[in-house]
Amino acid sequence: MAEILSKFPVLTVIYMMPLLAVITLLFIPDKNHKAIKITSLSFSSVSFLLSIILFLSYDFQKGGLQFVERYRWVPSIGINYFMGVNGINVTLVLLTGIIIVAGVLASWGVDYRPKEFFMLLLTLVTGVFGVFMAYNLFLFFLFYEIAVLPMYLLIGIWGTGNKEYSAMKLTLYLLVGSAFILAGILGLYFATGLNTFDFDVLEKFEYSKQFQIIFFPILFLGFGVLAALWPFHTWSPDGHASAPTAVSMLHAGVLMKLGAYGCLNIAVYLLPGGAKFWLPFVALLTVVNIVYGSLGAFAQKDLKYIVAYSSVSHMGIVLLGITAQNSTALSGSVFQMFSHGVMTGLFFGLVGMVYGRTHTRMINEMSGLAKKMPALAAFFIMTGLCSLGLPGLSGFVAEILTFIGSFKTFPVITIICVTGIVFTAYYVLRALQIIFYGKYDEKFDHLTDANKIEFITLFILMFFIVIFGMYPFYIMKVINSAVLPIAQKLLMP
Amino acid sequence: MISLIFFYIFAVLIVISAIFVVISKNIYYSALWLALTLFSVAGVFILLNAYFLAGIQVLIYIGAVVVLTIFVINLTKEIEGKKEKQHNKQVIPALLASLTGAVLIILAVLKTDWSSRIINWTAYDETAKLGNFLLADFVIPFEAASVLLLIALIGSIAIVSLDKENK
Amino acid sequence: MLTLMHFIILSVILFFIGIFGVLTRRNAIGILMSLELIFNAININMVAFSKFLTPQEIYGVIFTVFIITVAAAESVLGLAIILAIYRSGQKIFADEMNLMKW
Amino acid sequence: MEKILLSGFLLVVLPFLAFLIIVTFTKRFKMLSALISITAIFISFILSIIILVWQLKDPSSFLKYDIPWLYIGNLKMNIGIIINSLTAIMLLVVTTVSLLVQIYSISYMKGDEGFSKFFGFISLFSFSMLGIVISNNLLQLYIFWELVGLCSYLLIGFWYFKPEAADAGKKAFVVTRFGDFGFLIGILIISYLSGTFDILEIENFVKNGTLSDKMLLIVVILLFCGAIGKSGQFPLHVWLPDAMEGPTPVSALIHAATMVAAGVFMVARLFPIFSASPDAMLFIAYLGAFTALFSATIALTQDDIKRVLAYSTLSQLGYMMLALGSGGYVAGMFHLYTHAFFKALLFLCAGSVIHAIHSNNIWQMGGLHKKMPVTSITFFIAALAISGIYPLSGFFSKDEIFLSILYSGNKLLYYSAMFTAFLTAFYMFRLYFVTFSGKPKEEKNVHESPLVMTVPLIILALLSIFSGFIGIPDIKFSIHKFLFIEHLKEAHFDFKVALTSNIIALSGILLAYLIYGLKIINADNLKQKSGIIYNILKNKYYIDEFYMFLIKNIYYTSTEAIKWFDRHIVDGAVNLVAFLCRWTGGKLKLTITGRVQNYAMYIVLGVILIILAIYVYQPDVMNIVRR
Repeated sequence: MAEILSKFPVLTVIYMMPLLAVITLLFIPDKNHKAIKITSLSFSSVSFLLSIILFLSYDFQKGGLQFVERYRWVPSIGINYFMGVNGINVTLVLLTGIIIVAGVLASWGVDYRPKEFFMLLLTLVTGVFGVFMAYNLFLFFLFYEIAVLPMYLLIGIWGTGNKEYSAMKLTLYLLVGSAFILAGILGLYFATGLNTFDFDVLEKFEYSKQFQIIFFPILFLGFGVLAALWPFHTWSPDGHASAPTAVSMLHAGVLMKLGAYGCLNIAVYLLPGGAKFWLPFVALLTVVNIVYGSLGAFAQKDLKYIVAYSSVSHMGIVLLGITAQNSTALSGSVFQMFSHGVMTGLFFGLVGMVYGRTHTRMINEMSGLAKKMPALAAFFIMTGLCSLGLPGLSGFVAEILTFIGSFKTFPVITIICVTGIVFTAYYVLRALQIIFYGKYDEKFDHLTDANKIEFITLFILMFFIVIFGMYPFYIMKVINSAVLPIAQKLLMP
Repeated sequence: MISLIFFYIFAVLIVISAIFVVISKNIYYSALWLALTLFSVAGVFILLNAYFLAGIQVLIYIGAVVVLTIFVINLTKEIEGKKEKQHNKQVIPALLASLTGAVLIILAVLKTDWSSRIINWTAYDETAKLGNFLLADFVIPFEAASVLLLIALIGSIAIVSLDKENK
Repeated sequence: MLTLMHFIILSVILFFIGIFGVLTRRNAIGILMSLELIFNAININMVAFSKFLTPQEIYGVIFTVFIITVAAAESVLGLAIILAIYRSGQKIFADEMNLMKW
Repeated sequence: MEKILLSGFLLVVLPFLAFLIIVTFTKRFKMLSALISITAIFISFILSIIILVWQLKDPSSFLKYDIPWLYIGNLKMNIGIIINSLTAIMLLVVTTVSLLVQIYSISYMKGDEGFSKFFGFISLFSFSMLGIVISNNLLQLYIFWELVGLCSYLLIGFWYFKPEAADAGKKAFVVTRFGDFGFLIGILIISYLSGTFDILEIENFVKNGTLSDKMLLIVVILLFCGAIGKSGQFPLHVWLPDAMEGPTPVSALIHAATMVAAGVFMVARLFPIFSASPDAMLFIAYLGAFTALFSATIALTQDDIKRVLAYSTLSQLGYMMLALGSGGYVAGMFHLYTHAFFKALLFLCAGSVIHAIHSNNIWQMGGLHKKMPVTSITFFIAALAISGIYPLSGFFSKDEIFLSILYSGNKLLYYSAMFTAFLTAFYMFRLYFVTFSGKPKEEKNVHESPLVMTVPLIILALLSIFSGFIGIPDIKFSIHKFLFIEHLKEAHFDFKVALTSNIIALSGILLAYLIYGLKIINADNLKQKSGIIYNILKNKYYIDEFYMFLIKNIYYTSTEAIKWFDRHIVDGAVNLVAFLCRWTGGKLKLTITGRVQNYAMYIVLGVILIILAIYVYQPDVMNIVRR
C-alpha cells in the first residue's frame, strides 16, 4: 500500500478533494439541495478514506517526513510547494477527515443557502488539510489564512444568537493571531538569511539564544490564540455558541488543534531554546486554562457554552503537555488534540441535534429527555464520560499520558491540573443529569430519537473514541515517532 | 545691475498683485490682479532669458486662462452678493501656516550653499533649441499634451452640456 | 547681481501666497486662481534652477511648457466643474460643498 | 499454566462480551439478555473455581502475563493479569455474589422496561470488577477502578427519571472522583519514582528502601485516598447511603459485596507498599475504626431498611480497614470474604421485603416472619453472622480482626472495635425485630418471593454459615496458609477475645429484643431523652448539609465569580479595545468635514511638520546638496 501511495501525490489529492467539491458545487443549481449535499459528502468521504489509508500506511518505524511532494514554486524568495507528513500530521489529517465527514453529515439539515454553506465549509477544510501537510512556512501561512477566514461568513450568515458580534470577535482575534504568526515566520526567514521558507532548512539552522527568546513568544502567542490559551480564549465560547453545528464541530474539533499544532510543530520545534525559556510561564497559564475552564463551564446555562468552556479546559491539557517538554507529555498532548477533536465534534454534533429538536440550549429548560431519545442520551453520556477522562475512551489515555509526562517537569502544576478532572466530572454529570435524567416533561412528547443520518454521524465519531481508547498502542507509536525528534531537540542544551 | 532693478520691480509687482488676488473682496478684481501677476511673471521669465516662455505665459495665461475665468465669473455672478464673506474661517491658521512655511523654506534656502553648483552662464535665446527639442526628443510628451488638451476641451464641454440636459 | 537666491525666494513667497489663497478663499473660482499662482511659483523655480544650475540643458524650460499646458487644461476643467456644480446646486462657495463628509 | 492464564483472561472478558452482545443485539429480548449475562458469569464462576483449585496446590506461587497497551519511550503500560492466592479468593467472591445476584434479579427486575439494560450494566460491572481483581499494574487497576465507578453511576441512576436516583448517581461519581484524584496522583508519584506501573516491581522498589519515609507516607496516603472514596471511609462516605436509590440487587452486588470492597482489596493488594509505612498504617487503622464507630451510630436511628444496611456496610468496611491498618492482612481479607456473603444476603432479603411491601420504611413493615418465612430466616442468619455469633462466618472473621488489633497493641482501637460490635448487633436486630416480628402493620396481600429469589437467599445463607470455617486455624485449607505473606506475624486464637466479643454481641441482641421485640423499654421515651444526640444521629451528623454548604458557598460562588470575571474582565478587556477603536474612530471622523479646504489645511500642516522635523532631527540635511 505504502508503495502505491508513494508514487501518487496522495497529500495533494486529500486536500484538493474538498476544493474539487467546491468547484463541482458551482455547477449544481442552488435549488437541488440533495445533490449539493451528496456531492459534498462524496468528495469529503474520499478525503476521509484516503486519510485513513494514509494513517495506516505511515511507517512509524522509519518516522520523519513521508509522502513528500516537493516542487519549486517561487524559488527567488524561497517559496516552494513542499508537502509532507510526520506522525503528528497523519494523526491530525485523520482527525480532519473524520470531522469533515461528520460535519457534512451533521449539516444535512441546512436548508438556507446550502450551496454557499457547503462551499465555504469545504474551503475551510481545504485550508485545514493544507496546514497539516505544508512544510514550507509560506505555504503553511497561506493555508492557515484559508482555514481561518471562511469562519466569519459561516458564523455571520448561518449562525444563531448574537452572531455578528461573535463572528467579528472571532475573526479579529484570529487575525491578530495570524499577524503574530506572520511576524514570527518572517523573523525566522530573515534570521536564517538562507532565503527559504522550507521547514527542513529552517529547522536545522541554529538560531541565536536571544533571537529565540524574542521570537518564540511571538509565534507561540500567535498560535496560542487559536488554541484558546488563557486569556485569549473568549472568542471561543462566543464563537462556538453562535456557530451552526457543523461549524462548531470543525471549529472546536479541528481549528483549535491548528493552533496547538502550530505551537508544537512550528514554535517549539523550530525554537527549542526559546521554548525552554518561556514554557514554564506558559505552564502557569495552562493551569488557569484547565481549572478556570472547568469552573467556568459549571456556571454556564447554555449547553454550547458549557461545551465551549470544556474545550478551553481540554485545550489547556494539550498546552500543558506541550509545556512539559518530554516525549511522554508531548505524545499525550498530540493524542489529546486528536481525542478532544473527535470528542468535541461529537459534543457539538449532539448539542446541535438536541437543539434541533427542543429548540432550546438552556439546560434548565430540558429534563428527562433520555426517555424520548435514548440513543442520543447514550451517545451524550459516553461523550461526557470521555470528556471527564473515563478509561476505555480516548480522553483518558490522552490525559493520563499528559499528566504522567508533565508530572516529571512540573509536579505541583500537574497536581493542580488534575483537580480539573474532578471539576469536569461535576459539570459534565450535572449537565447530563439535568438534560437527560429527572422528571420527564410532557411538552417533549413530539420529540424523536436520532434518525439514520445522525446515527451514522455519531457512530463514526464514537467509533474512533472507543477504538483508540481501548487500544492506543498503534496511534501512540505513530505519534511518538514524530514527537521524539522534538523532545530530543528540547533536551539539547 | 539693471536686471536687478527690473527684478525688484517685477518681484514687488508679483507679490503685491498676488496678495491682492487672494485678499480682494471682489472676485472680479482678483481676476484682474491675477492678470497683472501673470504678466509680471512673464517679465521674470524675460530676466531669465526665457523669451519663448514669456510669450506663451502672456498668451496662454492672460489670453486664455484669465479671460476664461472672467467669463465664468460673469456666468456665476448672479448669486455673488457683495455682502458675502469672501474668506472662510481658517484665515488665521492659514496665514500662520503660510508664514511659517515660507520662513522655514527661505531659511533653508539661505542656509544652503549653492555656490558649488552654480555655473556661470551666458545669456542666449534658446527658443530655436526649444522648438527642436519639443519636436524631436520630446515629441511624444508633446503630442500627449496636445491630446490632453483635446480631452480637457471635450471633457469640459461634456461636463457643462450634460448638466444642461439634466435640467 | 541677480542670483538664484532671488528667484527662489520670490517663488517661495508667491507659492505661499497661493497656498494662503487656496486655504482661505471661499469662492471656488478664487481657489482656482490661487492655484494658478502656485503654478507660476513652480514655473519660476523650474526656469531659475534650469538656468543657474544646468544652463546648457533646457529641460527646465520644457517642463515649464508642459506645466503651463497642463495648468491650462486643469483650469478649463476646473472651471467647467465649478460651472456644473453652480448650475446644479446654485453653489459657488467651497465650504458649502460638503456633501462628502461623514 | 497457560490454561490457567487463559481462563483468568476469559473470566474477565466473558462478561464484557455479554455486555456488548446485550447492548448491541439483544436489547429487545429480555429473557435472552438475562440468559446471556448469567451464562457468562456462570462460566466465569466455574473458571474462578478452577483457578482457586489450581492455586490451592501451591498458594505462594503466582502467574503473570502482560499485553502491551501503550509504549512511549521507556514508559511501558501493559494490560496484564496476575493470578495469585489473593486474586483467586477475590475472583471467587465476586463471581459467586454476582451470579447469585443476577439470578435473583430475574425476578426482582421483572417488568422493568430497562430489564436488558440492567443485565448489560451488571455484566459490564462484573467485567470491571474482575478487571480490578486481576490487574497486575497500577494503571490498569486505575482504569478498572474508574470503570466500576462508571457502572456504579449508571446503576444507581438506573431509574433515571427519579430525580433522587439521578442525583445520587452523580453524587456517587463525583465523590469517589475526589478519592480517585488522590489515587491518581499517588499512582503518578510512585510510578514516577519507581519508573514502572507494575505492582510487583513497585513492591520491590519500596522494599529496597530508597524511598524516604516521608515520601512513602505521602504516596501511601494518596493511594489510600482511592480506597477512602470507593470504600466510603469517613470524609467521603456520603455517597454510599444515597446510592441506595438504585435497584436493590445493585445495592447488594455493588454497594455491599464487591465494589465498595474494592478499596479494601486495593489496600490488601498493595499491602507490602502500605505496610512499609507504619505511620500510614496507623492512620488507616484509626480512620477505619472511626468510620466503623461513626457509621454504626448513624445506623441506630435510620428508618430506611436499605440505609441501615448501607451504614452497616460502611461500618464493616471500616472494620476491614482497621484490620488492614493494624497489620491484619488475612483478617481484613477474610472479613471482606465473609462480609460479601452475609451483606449480599441482607440486601437481597431487604430487596425481597421491599419487593413485597413496596416501601423502604421499616415502620411500615412488621410481622413479616409468618408471611415470608424464608426471607425472615435467612435474614436472621445473616444478622447473626454480621453480629459475630459463633459459629457463623462473621464470628471467625471478626475474631480475626479483634485478634490482630489486640496483637498490634493499640487498646483504644480494640475497645472502640468492641463497642462497634455491640452497636452492630443492636442495630441489626433492631432491624430484624421491627421488620419481621410483632404484628403486621397493614392488611396487605404480602407473600413470599418466588423461587428464583429465594434460592439465592438460601445459598447465600448457607455460605454465611459455613464460609467461616476456613478461618479455623491449622486445618488443611486454612485461609492463613492460603493468604500467607512473609514477614507478617499472625495472631493466634485467643479464647478470651472470642468469648468477650460473643458476649458483647449477645448483649446487643438482647437489648434490641428488649426494646423492639418485647417492647419492655419504650423506644419513643429513649428518643426523647436522648434529644439532641438522637437528632444529630438521625441527620447523619449533618455532614451532608455541611458539604452542601461548602459546595453552595464556595464552589458555586467561585464558579459564578469566574463566570463574571470571564464576562467582564477578560472579555471586558477585549471589548474595551474594540470600544476604544470605535470611540477614537468616532472622534476622528469629525475631521472629515467634506470641505476641501480643511483637507488642504491638513496637508499644508503636515508638510510644515515634516519640514520642522527635518530641522530638528537632521539639521545637516542641506549639506547633502553640496556633496
